[in-house]
Amino acid sequence: MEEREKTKNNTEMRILGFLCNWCSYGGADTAGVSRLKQPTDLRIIRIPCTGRMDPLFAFKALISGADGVLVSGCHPKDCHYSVGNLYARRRFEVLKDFLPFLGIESDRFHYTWVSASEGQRWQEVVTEFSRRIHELGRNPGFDMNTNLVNSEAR
Amino acid sequence: MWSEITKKLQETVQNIMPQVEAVIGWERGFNEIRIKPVVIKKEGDISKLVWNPFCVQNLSGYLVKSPAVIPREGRRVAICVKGCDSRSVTALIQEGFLKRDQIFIIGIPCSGTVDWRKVMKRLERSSVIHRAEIKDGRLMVEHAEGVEEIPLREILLRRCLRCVYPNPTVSDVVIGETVSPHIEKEDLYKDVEAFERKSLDERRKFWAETLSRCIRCYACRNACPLCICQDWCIAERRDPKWVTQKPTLKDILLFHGIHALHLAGRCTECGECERVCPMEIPVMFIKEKLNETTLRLFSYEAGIDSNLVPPLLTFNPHETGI
Amino acid sequence: MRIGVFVCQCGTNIASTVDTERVAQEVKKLPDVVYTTTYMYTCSEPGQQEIQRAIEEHNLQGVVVAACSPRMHEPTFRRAVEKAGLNRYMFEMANIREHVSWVSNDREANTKKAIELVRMAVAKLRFNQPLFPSRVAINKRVMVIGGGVAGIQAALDCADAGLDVVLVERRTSIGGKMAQLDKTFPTIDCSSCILGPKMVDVAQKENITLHAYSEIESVSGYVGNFAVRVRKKATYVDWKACTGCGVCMEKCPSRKVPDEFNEGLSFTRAINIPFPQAIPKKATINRSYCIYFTKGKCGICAKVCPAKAIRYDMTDEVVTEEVGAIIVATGYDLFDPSAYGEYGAGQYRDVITGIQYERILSASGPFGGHIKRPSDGREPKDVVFIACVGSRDASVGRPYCSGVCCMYIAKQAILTKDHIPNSRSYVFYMDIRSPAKNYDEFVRRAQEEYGVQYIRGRVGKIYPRGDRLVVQGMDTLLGIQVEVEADLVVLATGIEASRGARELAEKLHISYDQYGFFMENHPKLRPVETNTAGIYLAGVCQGPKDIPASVAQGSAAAAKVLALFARDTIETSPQVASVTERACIACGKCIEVCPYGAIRWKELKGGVRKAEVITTVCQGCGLCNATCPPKAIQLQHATDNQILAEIEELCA
Amino acid sequence: MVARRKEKKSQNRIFIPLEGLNQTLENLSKHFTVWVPMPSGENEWSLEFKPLHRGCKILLDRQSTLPPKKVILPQGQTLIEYEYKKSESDPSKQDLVLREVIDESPIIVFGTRPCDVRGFLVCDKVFLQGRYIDVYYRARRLNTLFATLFCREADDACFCSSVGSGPADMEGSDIGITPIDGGWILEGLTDRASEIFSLCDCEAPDEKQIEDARRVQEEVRSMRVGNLRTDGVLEGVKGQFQNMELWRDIAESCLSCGVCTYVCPTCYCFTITDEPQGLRGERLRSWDSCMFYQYTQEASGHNPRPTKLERYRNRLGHKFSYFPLRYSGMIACCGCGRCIRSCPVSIDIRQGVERVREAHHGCVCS
Repeated sequence: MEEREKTKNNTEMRILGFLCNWCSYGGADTAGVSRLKQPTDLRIIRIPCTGRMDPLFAFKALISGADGVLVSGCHPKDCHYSVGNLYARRRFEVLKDFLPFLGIESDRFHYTWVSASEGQRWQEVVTEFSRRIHELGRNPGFDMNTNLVNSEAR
Repeated sequence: MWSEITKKLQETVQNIMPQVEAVIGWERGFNEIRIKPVVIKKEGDISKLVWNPFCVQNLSGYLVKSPAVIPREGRRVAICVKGCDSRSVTALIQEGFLKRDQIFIIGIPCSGTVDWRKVMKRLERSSVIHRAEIKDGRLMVEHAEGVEEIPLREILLRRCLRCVYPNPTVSDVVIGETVSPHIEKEDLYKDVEAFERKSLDERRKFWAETLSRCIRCYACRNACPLCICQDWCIAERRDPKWVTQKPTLKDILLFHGIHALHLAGRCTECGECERVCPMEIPVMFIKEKLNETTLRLFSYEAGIDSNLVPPLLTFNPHETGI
Repeated sequence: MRIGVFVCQCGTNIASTVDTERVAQEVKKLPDVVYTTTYMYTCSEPGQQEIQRAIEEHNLQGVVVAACSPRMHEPTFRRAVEKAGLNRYMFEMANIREHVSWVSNDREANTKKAIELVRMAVAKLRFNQPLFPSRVAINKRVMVIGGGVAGIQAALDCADAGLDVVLVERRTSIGGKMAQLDKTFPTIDCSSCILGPKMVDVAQKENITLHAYSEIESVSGYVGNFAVRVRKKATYVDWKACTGCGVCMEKCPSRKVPDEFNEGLSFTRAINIPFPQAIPKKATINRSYCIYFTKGKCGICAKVCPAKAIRYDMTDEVVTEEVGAIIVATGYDLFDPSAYGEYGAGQYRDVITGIQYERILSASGPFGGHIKRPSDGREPKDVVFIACVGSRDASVGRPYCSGVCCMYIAKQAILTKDHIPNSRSYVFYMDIRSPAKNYDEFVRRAQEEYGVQYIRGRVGKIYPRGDRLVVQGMDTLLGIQVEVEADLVVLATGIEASRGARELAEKLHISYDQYGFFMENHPKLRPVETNTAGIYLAGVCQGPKDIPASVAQGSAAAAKVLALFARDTIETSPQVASVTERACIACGKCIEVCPYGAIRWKELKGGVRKAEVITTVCQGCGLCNATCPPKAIQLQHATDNQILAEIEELCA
Repeated sequence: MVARRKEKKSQNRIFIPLEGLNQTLENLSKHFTVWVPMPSGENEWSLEFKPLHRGCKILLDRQSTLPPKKVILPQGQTLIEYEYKKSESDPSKQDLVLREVIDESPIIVFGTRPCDVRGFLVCDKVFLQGRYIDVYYRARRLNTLFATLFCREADDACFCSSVGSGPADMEGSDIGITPIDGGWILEGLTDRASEIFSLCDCEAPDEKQIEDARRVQEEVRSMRVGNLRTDGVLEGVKGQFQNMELWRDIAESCLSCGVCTYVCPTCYCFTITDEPQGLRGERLRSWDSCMFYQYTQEASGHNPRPTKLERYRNRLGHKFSYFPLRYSGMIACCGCGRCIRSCPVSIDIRQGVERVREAHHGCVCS
């Protein structure tokens, strides 16, 4: 947390991207190769498949101070592992529906499908998601690191 | 009324005893309003069995959690279930933890079980309870400081007040009359809906305050018949290290998130998690939300049809809007 | 762990928008990092040597390279660290080029982002474990899907090298689009004359099993060991008995069957052999036109067949072929020009497509090689060719160039002049694309020797005038409206992905682009490999190309298969799931979700069951890991601890 | 609240009127952290000790669900904070900087019951006696004062009188609280009390109030809470150690949760973990429970207490046999009954003890 330095304009958001190795990571590469300019807030974690993506990764990130979590994989029916993303989308949808119940904006979690050839689409996804997160502002989260038991100030 | 059912229950067990390894039921605990689970293995113990609205525990976990009673070849284990408990049994069958032909299900329609804390709250001062009796929908408690009469509805557990499956959904024998649910099915998630009408800030504040009481005793987890990780829950382990030991809200919330998301599409709303919480945290409410979600998205209710696969353990390529 | 971090400048690719020096200085402060440096081109030979030197000098146990995408150079650097004695999985990459320097010019933000990406890589690396591959035997049979020229070439090359080849063709004969062509550019040699011998070769090779009139049902397995279920569609003729004599076809009373091979310009019979050079040369009944099937009585073919080969009760048959590699060469289809209403395709009979014109030109075509108008059989005098019909036009969803139309228009214009010396040809074009050997010369010949008139501009409208057609367009060079009266208009319809390509890709677990062309692993360096090991591409299924390029790819794909099969076993990636047995609660959820059936029960003493991964079958998707509630099953190299470390580095 | 100021003089008794409780404790909270029993949540039955805040609801009418254990043994306690300092010139060299976290701030726990304080007397044996003194525990323990109620609120689960204590047991307490009509009499039991009283700004009780208090105390002293017999258990546990049938009978319905241990005033088991974050980190001591499988999981993979039966045996055995055998007969149970009351499946440790006794005496006879 202490190293969460901000850029000059103080506006960088903490956005995590979980991208499947086969499609979306390649799509992000394609966007790079094509020099398609994107906001700089996103940090990408490479996973083999969206099927690998336990919703708890996103959940943990969001309660640990991430302002947004973006998951992207192969288009449905085009999964490198054939069905990983079909399982994943159900789990993601449940998480998305669940977050607001705890008081976390649903939009802070977004999942989508971008193929390795869709550099431009990746640019659009990143731009739009970053814009939305900037609009939502910092994730107020919970007073996460409050030491509850030692707390004498309650 | 309860003594009649108890009597019938004992008779039934008497009859099936030769074919079963054991009978999992309830017996009187340290006072009249505290009942505890019992495993009957010999005929002489059958008289311990009771049934009344204090039989709060869902016993189905004992069928699968170690050291569980495993029937020998060709025999079965008998278990007493309320409506809600029967769904847990079905869910366990669904997920392959149980074989239907290895268990004998004694179903008991249930019109609600009592929250002992609500009873204690009605007493002037905590004191020794001499006698408790339920008659005409009212509980009469005779205790050291006097007598208290309370309408039953006022002391039922929250889970019971929103129960829509009061009658066992699966059973080999049913004891007692069919009862009608407290609420209509369409009202099942009205608490969830009401809560969701609050602002995000209010919701966040509610959970921050409520969950900050959690002492991480894991009773909610261990009482859940479908929390099958038992001793290997990732909330307790260091490898992989999901949760730290730090006494922070983040770690508490993460534990409850793990608990809830692992039960998404599997929870049968027996409410044990909430009932057993020593800190009175409405743990089930989190799962109610997830059940509302899975019902809406996948038209799925856990523990109803033993042939279905829980929605998050399968997929549908033709699903749209997801 | 002692970690070294190498920050690549990639010339100026990274260094121009990322302060690599600062990245190296900052990450030096991280736990376990004992050495950091920057380098101009880390992937270069001296760059790799620098890593190896540092590993030795600083006794490094793990290496992070912050450079380009791991999809680019991860294998390079893994080899490099391995040479210096490290396990290749004690290496991580931070992608600070494609994901950082190339997508933003904000040097400050980029530098910060690069630092954080390296921090995440270091955090992950601290949980890395040395991993070791296992080996699995290769089934040295290869399947080629698609019997066009690319597939034929691939099949023959593999067969020549001694491999068993299974060739699967959707139609009743191999040959593909090339078999329908009259001549080929730029040499004007006869298409079937050069393809025919190759087709015959296929039929004669004993080590080629041909499944014609067959489609892929499903594919399972993995590189070295695929099992492909092939649906052999019912032909209602026992091909083992059929001699291809053609008597049935002659006697068949159902004579109004549009001839698919002739692109609908003529009729064939309900039982037919598609063209004289067909391989296999066997008859097939077209059920929807057969009187026996439609009306319930006829049976003439059965009566006349000397070989008694007719089987009305035949049903589809599914056979399973086990192969070690698959070459996909499923070709293409042509754009449907009715999307351009103004051209009147389908409305005016004398507006035809390029491939129809090929059939008209062909001696085996509907008019015996005489150029006639489909409408009245009259020989045309003025022929207009329109280029880019369904190519380079985003408005019809085809922004790409089909690559061959400019050339085949030139060829067809030349042939027209050869057939009808007093004819005049006009070509409406946008640009002329003729970039291969002898191609531009060929187009010039059409213009200069054959007097084909090239008009640069789009056609706006075609409408009839008498029995002729008026082509109205713009000559953009002269800036004037032009109008050409034509007897015949040929639309150079573009190439599009083969119908069913997407479905096939899904069965094969390979990717396709937005137009349905299959994705190669790398557009330049791995043009015939897919992202799925053991599956290769050849020909137009990967993207528009001409015959020489398709043939070259056929051979290239064959070479890849031969390289794969040169060993008896292949290394399987150790990035597979692994079970911590004591934490396994035997819930079986991993077994239930595994797409590959790679997890099974293992019985321990006392009837205790645990999940067990069949490492050679596991493909490393990690679905089991995400599903396992106690996380007893962990995907190696993408374990919970590794991913959590990355998350925490950023969020804690 | 209290209108007239009294001249400062050493008092040994003060009277706090019903409506003056919050104010009095707020006065104290200027000098001490004052922990009081209050409801867990708005509408909850459960009470827990929390630091006093303005206007909080102090409830002395029933036992708290959680004992005040956490005042001295927090559920998670940072023992050491550490940081690695990397050398600027050679990043492979680093120094370790440690900071011990010892909390010596003064605390008053108001409204404890004899069983609550008894819990600390048990823990003291572990943390303050013998060769190793726990400095973290000691720092808090020595700086904490207890104001304890003469307890009249026993219920079915209580059995303090059976384990060497009782509802009027003031051992370990600094102040005795006697509830009387209209308020409470506070009585100094140690010399630290008068200092507290001087800060309270309260009046001394009148004669009638003193008499009332005397009567209440007498009544409480005469109460015997619980009738558990513990004779023979000391040896019985050892004798029945291998009798798994017995332990199955006792603990078959146990859920292996940690409620009993976490609500127990005498359960002091903890685990120590390092929680690193980059180059910094903390060494944390947190509650652990012998009812958890992971508690005895050994690195080798072996677990000496693989099922809930062995674990329950340990809990009962530790409290009624191993501990008293080690610490001159002191039973490591204060009889507060919390484990019984809060147990999700109503397991009654008294019944367990009874069964062990029966089995033991049965053994001896046969």
